[in-house]
Amino acid sequence: MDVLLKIEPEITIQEALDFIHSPACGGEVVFTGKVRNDTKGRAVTKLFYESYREMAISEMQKIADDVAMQWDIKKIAMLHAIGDKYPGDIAVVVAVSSIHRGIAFDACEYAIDTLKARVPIWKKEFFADGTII
Amino acid sequence: MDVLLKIEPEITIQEALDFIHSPACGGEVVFTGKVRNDTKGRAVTKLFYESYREMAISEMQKIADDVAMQWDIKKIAMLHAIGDKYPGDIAVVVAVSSIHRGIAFDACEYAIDTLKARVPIWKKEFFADGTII
Amino acid sequence: MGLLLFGVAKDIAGQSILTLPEGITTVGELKSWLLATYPGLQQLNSLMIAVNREYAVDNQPIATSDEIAVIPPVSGG
Amino acid sequence: MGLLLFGVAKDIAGQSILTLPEGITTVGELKSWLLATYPGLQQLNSLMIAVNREYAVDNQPIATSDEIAVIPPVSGG
Repeated sequence: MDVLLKIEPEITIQEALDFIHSPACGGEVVFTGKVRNDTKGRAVTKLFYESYREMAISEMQKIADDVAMQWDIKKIAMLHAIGDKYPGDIAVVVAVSSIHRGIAFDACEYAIDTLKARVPIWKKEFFADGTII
Repeated sequence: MDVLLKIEPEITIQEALDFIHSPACGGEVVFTGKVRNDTKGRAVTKLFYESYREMAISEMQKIADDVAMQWDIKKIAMLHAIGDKYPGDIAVVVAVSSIHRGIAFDACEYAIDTLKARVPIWKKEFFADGTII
Repeated sequence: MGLLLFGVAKDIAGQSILTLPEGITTVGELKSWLLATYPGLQQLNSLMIAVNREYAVDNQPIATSDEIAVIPPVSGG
Repeated sequence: MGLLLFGVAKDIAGQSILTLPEGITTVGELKSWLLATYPGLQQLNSLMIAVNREYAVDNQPIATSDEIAVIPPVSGG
């Protein structure tokens, strides 16, 4: 399985799509997490993401290893943005390709769920009313 | 829910991404089905897709209606290519966006599974050994 | 409106449009006539009929004013 | 190597790096010391410690030569 991991100020869906493309693979599933303009009814002006970079990459690699062990996935890309991000901006992209589609959904959902639970990345939310969480 | 349905010779992932984008939506799931260079061990040179266009669009609309009834999905795009398609080319794109991610996976997988089961589109497979199925 | 054929059903019949034969008044009768007239259709895993762009059950009435289509197993995606 | 702090743990402590206090030899002891020294950390839903970039259990030994990090609840994605 080929793996692309990235934690950078700018990430794009296209680079994930380019990486997972393969004429041997019929199914591609891509999850994109974007900054919402609203959290529980409160207007959001921006998010700030920081990471413990070396450990975050290492945890992302473990997720990729778990995926490779559980499913016949050919390629996976996991990208996370850091720094200031505004509503509509991309925060995270997880993309997988496989020969058949069912496992591509399972693997992609597992990867984003596990990323959100374990990978040391933190966000601070800035609300329109001036509060910060 | 906003709906984009399309059956055309050329479709792109980007037009689906552009359609489902919304600053209110945190989760986007995109499935792309591509032409594989191999079917059960036999080399594929191309596929030819044809559709019963009016009914196919009507069936795709029903899938969108089912999705809207089952989940809080904000936007859905379903695109299918027709005509000659070669290994690596895009055959189908299903993209959904929602406020939260779990239902986006469920809705996207439901839509592509149902599309493959019900929508009147047919492919002919051309193999390197000259056979056509 | 005629009888539209698609995919492998079109290949087996050798044409993409047929005239609805006289005396056929239901989807079930049409299926029987198709399978008898084009025995190659018996090899298919399924043969559906759509009436006015909706999948139809066997007892559904049909008339020459309907848009009727022969739907072999679909294989999109 | 010091004690790295991230996210809200960094905000509560008011600094991004601390020196591992003398006499602390396990992850559990470190957690107790952190919660006593920075009571604000008690408000968090979880407080994990990573040793050399791996999540660590309470009885894991630590030394000043380790890269130790204080991991408040993660919130990526």
